[in-house]
Amino acid sequence: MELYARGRHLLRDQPGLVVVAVATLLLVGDLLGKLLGDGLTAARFGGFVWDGLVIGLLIGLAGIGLSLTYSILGFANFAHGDYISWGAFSGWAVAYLLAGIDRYAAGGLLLIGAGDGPAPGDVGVSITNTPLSIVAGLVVAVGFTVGISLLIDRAVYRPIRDADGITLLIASIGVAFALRYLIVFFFYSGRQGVTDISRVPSYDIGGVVINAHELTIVVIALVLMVGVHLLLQRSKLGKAMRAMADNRDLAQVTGIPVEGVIRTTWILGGGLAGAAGYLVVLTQGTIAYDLGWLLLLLIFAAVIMGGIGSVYGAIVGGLVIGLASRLSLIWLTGDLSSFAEPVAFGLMIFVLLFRPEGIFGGVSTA
Amino acid sequence: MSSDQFQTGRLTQFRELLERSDAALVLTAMAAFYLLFLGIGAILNYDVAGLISILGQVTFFTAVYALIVLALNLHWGYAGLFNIGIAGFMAVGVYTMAMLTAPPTGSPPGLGLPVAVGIVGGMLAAALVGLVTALPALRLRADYLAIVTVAISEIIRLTYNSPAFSTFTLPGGIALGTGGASGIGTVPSNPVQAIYYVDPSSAASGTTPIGAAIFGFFEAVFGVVRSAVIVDLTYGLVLAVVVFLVYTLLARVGNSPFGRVLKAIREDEVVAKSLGKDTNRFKIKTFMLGCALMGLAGVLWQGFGTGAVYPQAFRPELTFYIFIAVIIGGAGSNTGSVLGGAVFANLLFLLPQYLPNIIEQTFSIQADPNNFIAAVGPIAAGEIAPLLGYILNQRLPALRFVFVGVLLVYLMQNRPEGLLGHRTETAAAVNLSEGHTAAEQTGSDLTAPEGGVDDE
Amino acid sequence: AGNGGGDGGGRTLSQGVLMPLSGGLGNLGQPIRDGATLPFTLLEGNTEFTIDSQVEDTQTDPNAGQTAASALVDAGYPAVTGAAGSEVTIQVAENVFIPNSVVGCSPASTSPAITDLDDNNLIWRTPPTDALQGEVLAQVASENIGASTAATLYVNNSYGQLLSESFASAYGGTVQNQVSFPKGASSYSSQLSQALSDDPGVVIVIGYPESGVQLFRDFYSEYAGETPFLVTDGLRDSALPSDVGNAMSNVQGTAPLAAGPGNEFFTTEYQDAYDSEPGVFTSQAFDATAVCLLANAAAGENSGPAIAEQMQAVANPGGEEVTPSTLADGLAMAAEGTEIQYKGASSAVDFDDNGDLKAATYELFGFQEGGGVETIEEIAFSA
Amino acid sequence: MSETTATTEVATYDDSLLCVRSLDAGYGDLQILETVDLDVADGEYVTIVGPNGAGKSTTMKSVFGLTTYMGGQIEFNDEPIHGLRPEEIIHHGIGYVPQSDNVFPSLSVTENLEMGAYVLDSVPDDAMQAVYDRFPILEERQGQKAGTMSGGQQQMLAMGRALMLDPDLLLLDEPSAGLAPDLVDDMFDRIDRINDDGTAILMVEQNAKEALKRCDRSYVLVQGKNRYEEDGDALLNDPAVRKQFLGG
Amino acid sequence: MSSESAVDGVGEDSAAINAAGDSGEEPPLRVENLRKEFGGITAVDGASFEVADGSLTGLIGPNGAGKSTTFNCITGVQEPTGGAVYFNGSDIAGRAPNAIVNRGLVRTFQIARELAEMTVLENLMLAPQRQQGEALYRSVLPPFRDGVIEEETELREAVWESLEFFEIDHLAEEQAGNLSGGQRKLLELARALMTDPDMLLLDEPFAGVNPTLEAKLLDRINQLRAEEGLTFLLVEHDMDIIMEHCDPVIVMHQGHVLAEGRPGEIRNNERVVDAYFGEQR
Ligand SMILES: Nc1ncnc2c1ncn2[C@@H]1O[C@H](COP(=O)(O)OP(=O)(O)OP(=O)(O)O)[C@@H](O)[C@H]1O
Ligand SMILES: Nc1ncnc2c1ncn2[C@@H]1O[C@H](COP(=O)(O)OP(=O)(O)OP(=O)(O)O)[C@@H](O)[C@H]1O
Ligand SMILES: [Mg+2]
Ligand SMILES: [Mg+2]
Repeated sequence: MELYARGRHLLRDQPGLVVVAVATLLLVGDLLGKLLGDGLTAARFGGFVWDGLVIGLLIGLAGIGLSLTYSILGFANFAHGDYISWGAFSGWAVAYLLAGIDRYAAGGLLLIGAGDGPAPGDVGVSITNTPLSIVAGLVVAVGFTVGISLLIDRAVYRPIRDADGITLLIASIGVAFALRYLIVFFFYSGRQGVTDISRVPSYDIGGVVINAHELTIVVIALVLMVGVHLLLQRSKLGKAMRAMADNRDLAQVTGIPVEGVIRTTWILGGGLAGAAGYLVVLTQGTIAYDLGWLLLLLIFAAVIMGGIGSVYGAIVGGLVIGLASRLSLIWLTGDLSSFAEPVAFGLMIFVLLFRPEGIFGGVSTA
Repeated sequence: MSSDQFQTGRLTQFRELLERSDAALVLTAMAAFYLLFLGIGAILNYDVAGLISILGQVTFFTAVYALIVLALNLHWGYAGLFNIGIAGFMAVGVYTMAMLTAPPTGSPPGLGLPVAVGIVGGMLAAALVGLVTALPALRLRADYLAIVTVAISEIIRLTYNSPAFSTFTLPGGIALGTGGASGIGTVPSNPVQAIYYVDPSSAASGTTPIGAAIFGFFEAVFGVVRSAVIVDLTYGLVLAVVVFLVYTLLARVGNSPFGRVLKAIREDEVVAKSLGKDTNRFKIKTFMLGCALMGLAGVLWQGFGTGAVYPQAFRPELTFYIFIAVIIGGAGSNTGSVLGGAVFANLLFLLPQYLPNIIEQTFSIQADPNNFIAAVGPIAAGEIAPLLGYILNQRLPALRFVFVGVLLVYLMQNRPEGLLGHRTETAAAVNLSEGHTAAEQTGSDLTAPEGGVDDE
Repeated sequence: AGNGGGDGGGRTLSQGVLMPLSGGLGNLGQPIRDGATLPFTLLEGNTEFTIDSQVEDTQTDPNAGQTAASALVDAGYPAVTGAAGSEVTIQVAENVFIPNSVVGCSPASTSPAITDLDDNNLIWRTPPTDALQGEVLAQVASENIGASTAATLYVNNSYGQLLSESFASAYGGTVQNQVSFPKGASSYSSQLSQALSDDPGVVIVIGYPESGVQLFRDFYSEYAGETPFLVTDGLRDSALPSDVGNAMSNVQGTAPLAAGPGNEFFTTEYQDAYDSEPGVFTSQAFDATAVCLLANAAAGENSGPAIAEQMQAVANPGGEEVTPSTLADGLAMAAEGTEIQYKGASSAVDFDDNGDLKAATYELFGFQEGGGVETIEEIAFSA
Repeated sequence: MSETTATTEVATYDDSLLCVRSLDAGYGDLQILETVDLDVADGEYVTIVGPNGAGKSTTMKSVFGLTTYMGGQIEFNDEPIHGLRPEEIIHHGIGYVPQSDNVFPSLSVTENLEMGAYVLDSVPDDAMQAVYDRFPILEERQGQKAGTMSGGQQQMLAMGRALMLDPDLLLLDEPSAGLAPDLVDDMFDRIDRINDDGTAILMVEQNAKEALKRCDRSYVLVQGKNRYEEDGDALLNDPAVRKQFLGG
Repeated sequence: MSSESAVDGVGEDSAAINAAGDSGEEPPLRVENLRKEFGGITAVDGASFEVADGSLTGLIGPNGAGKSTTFNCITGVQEPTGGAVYFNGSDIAGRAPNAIVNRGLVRTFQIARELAEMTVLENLMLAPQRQQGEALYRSVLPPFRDGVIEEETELREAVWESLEFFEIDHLAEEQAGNLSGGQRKLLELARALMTDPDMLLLDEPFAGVNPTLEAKLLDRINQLRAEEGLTFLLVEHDMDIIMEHCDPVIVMHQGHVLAEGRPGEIRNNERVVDAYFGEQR
């Protein structure tokens, strides 16, 4: 009786929550049925989960930077995806150069095989084969992206620092166009293989195949996330960032060096974007000028789902988006498999309907 | 009065005219664009038919951009609804039109209904999808709404793109389809063809009496045998009329108590509510009206204008182009929207397509290195031709986008309010300063009783 | 416009080229453009005729393609080599070429939908229709590979959809799954796992190198790599194995064979001019331009309908043989009214009344260790 | 009672801490202040009163480098400070408490105070303790999010933050606005004490009666110009001033 | 002032005020056991009070007592956690703000919320209720638009009058965002009055308004009460105003009503002095 009354109450007050709960139950039930029956092998399920985790971590990593700049500078940076792409291209140009300089001309290597440059199979870049060049590439990817972030901030955003968020957002669309097609200008517009898949060892863990590059990514992503967490928790910088997100004018009046904090924000955001872009290529094995742009909407979905300004929100949002886009394939088979991405977007919209501020909205955790 | 003085006098007069009359402003701008492109045609040695064709294209693209920029201005300029799902709403409009009107025997099959039903159906469908989008819109902050709309637009595009609905059967056994990634190629032909051809779907079917007369005239006077260019130009002019009608409609919406509430919602929705306005209803109505117009723009542009519907035409980039156009013109101003559409269509969309030809016409650069290093390498040896060849022959399309991006940044830094956004256009059906004694003498004689329609 | 022809006293032959030089097919389109403009280079200084040409970029986009095509038509080009992607070709044909009576000859669009265009004989193409390739694929799958079950993985566009269908209807065995994939995605794992889920005897992959690289990378990193694969012309890219990073020994493919009498000459000239191997559809592009030029010379005027009327006459059997190496002479003969037949770089170029090739030779190819494509078998086919 | 129209009549103070001369300032192209003169001596307590829109807040902001500088000079401790950025001005020893939105709502009380000392390498413990001693309620509420505190508490927090660097001059823009009467009194008492401890005060107040009662000297600002300058009580008793600005 | 106010007959103690409800005449505003919680914070904790017809009732209390939150709950800007709000006899708790305004209950905001990028004129033109032209079709279709234009012409007159009264007519064409703090408060008040309400809730309307103008505005409020029977509920920290003009006065403390009564009683109520006035005077 008591239960019934409570249930009715819940249904009236939080219909959305009830729908979500019921839908989740149904899906989990169906999933269990599939796993116990022979609709889905544990290995395939595990594969989906692992894939979802890897892509989710990358989205989360890239999302942290977007989230930080979003809350501190007050605008949605549509060029973030193209920072990611530049991170990928700059990093891999160097990784290629180091891995192949003993055998090939520098030009073709620096352009990652553009024109008549050497093929990836010949250069042979992989974490086990050329670990040093991979690490050097990562460092360059981070450094280069930090560089362009700062340069663009100086040239584009700083002169209009006081403009409203929409003006800045539209300027960032301009930056996005310019950056993306500058990649085409210097490199190429297709998709090109980069890593040497024949030299990437993989491990079979309970039927789930995990390769060394994916492991590398997970490790690096986690290290970077923990690093950012510590940096923001332990230093007064994190507080200054939150203060600026609260009220930039007051921060200025208080004596917080506003420009300095903004610069740091770009360094963090750009660096993480560059790292994410570099690592995305490590897992995909291919590189394309629009790789960041293609990820951008998913990253936005993750950031918004997690709540703008929240570092943990971005990470959680990234994981949710990553897992949702992979696990949905359990149900979306055949021609419907093209709906994996719409499912991720749909999920974001759904979350916003019930939590308009995002999962971690209102709680700044930077 | 010396002729010099006379000239400057004329010039000031003209400038004043432009400031006062929006019609003069738009017409002058269009005249300039027509001249520019006629000049380009002349450089490229076009014959009369070619010149008519280029004028037709200028008219067509100006009109379709103006149309959709106007619709966006209603959302963004007036109500502050940050809709970046424009491409999706256009897609809904044109797809619905195509699916309603495509022949049932075609591949994919359609319903074979009359074109008029298709147009209205397309607008209604876009409005309905707008309604569904507006429901979350009511709860969300501007930038969240933006992400939701772009997500919905992507969902729409991916749905049309998906093979799942390539063809499907409705419950009643009627077959219908989106054509998946190959789209719908059997869109009904452009309605203006009915003026000229006996069977509007085929130029070979013979000309109507009007068609015969007009084609005959052009052939006799200008020696134009390509009748298609005349049909295209006609369509452009029809679209210009549509733009005028939509402009009038939106000017009235803006210059009215309705528009005033929209403006208030843009500024502070809680205040609008606390002044007794049912903001949700205003937002929904506005969103639906704007989406219907976007659907219409989709039908007129991607449907009749190009004769086929493909999902890839509705990528988010299209939305950004429209946004760029609205910014160029100045958000909030309808005249600015038309101008912004014109500037974008002509200077950023069409002109770059002709630019390579003009450059090639002037200098011929044979060098054609296929990568950047090969292009810059020779510079050390003092050779600049490879780089130029690389730029012109290999990377000009990419540089066009770089240019668009840089221009956008420049605009945001130097003229964020756009060409006409600085004009404060008071949202009221009458001139508010009038009626007050102190302000009476200023400009009251200039104001037409209809308020904004012509001087917006 | 490269005004070739030097001091020749003949009239001007105008020929446009419309190709995707940027966008999704940009990488594919650039070499095809090179093939299409090679005749201009070869003829320069060797003929009485002045040749006027112009290249336009479709950006792999139907809308931009339409504007680009209009630019060619407005500039007075009566015939155009192009376009490449089937969507763009159809769109441009219906909205620009046909209404303005301009000849379009595509060197790369293989969609069966092009056959049925209501085109006043204005639209032609030098590669065979995929209706044929579907049959070739089916034959190879059952006979050469001996598979009784198959799955298809096709790129989600007109090319992929129709070719997958035409394979499925021609195939004698069971088609277990037809899985579509989007162009340019960053992972194809899920599509692969679906296609492979019922352990098919062969997997047909219809797509372009851009997606192929990713797809085969995903395949080799996640599966043992033993299932036989069959790819189509779109994936006949000698760089594929090295881009993928695998020898791809389980993969074979079918493609229209570039086996015209003039192929050898074409290959050398192409290498000379561009310093790289001719790619897929480059020889078809050469032939498309060559036939249009010949028809133009025969027509005696830069007029679309007149050229259209001569297309079959200059290409189909009967008369003096003209090959890529004798193109200059061919133009002179055509202009004089001599009956000629063009036998090209890709094929003998014999048009039926729909503007399609009457007969085609396909090759079954495989990838070589260390890059390169080798022909395993030639399969002749006639419609 | 002296009506000052030009700089000449303004008494010059040799020991002037803040010295504003012929200041023109505004927002963008819009000029608000016209030849404003202002002096605050070391340890002095000065108020600015005037009708709404007179430019009082603008004057404060101008001293702190937050408006568009258009001419004239501002000297602090005999060094020109016009054209400097706020964080530099803070280094010179000026604290500023804006009229509204003057705390960081999502930061805790302690964090808000820490921000006040951001320009230093580390937060001086004694400074923090001094603020707590002055405003014990803040010590009680150390961990509370500033945004959830009441209006009066926020006002104290804002003042505490400005005091973290122990400035020589404190700019206060309507510190009593919106406070309950007990807090108004309390606030003025606290300001008195801050002043007694040696910090010079420049304050804008609409609660002119109270402000004039307590200050050493006052300026009346009208339409961006100095109108009167006098010690507080004198202004309070001036019938013209009463009528025009103090509501009779 | 208070001598001529409509609540003259109210008895000496607060119970008598409540009696007004018993005497058969429903007061325009009755708040019953109103509650509002934010997460852990209870901002309004069971507040109950009434506002008599035509009165200028004062609502005072320490900072954070819940006055603004009470306003927000009454006017629908926030949804109350519990309790009821009766306006002219019907329960309006939880209704949309616009619905409440339509019934004639209007409020101003403590921190003025001007529509920054609209002119002062537009701000005021927005306020009148039930404008014909707010229907889309009427604004657009020719046969109806004439009526809209006529109505706009009439509203314009009223708006200019109001501007002149509030002494901001020189700012008519100015963007509201460029006004000074005090000017914004004036605009806020003028705009609320333009809605032609039956009852107004004013949240510290005079904070930051200079005293001369303040006196004039109070005169106007009293005039509106006398001539048009408007009812006012006023939050104010300036005790001079409360004592001189308000009757009765309701004192809130920690979310509930601590006391209510005539200003004189309140002044001397020990608990109120403790909680609110402190050692002042
Ligand atoms: N950001 C701004 N942009 C443009 N004009 C402004 C801005 N801020 C204030 N003003 C204008 O400057 C003038 C002075 O404003 P200021 O805020 O200094 O007045 P104030 O004396 O503090 O008045 P109040 O007592 O009402 O706060 C006003 O006319 C106001 O409209
Ligand atoms: N949105 C909110 N979230 C959390 N707490 C809130 C919120 N709004 C108000 N409060 C809290 O509720 C309490 C009452 O606030 P309210 O604004 O109603 O006070 P008030 O009586 O109007 O005070 P003042 O005179 O300072 O304006 C305060 O403790 C305040 O911190
Ligand atoms: Mg002020
Ligand atoms: Mg309050």
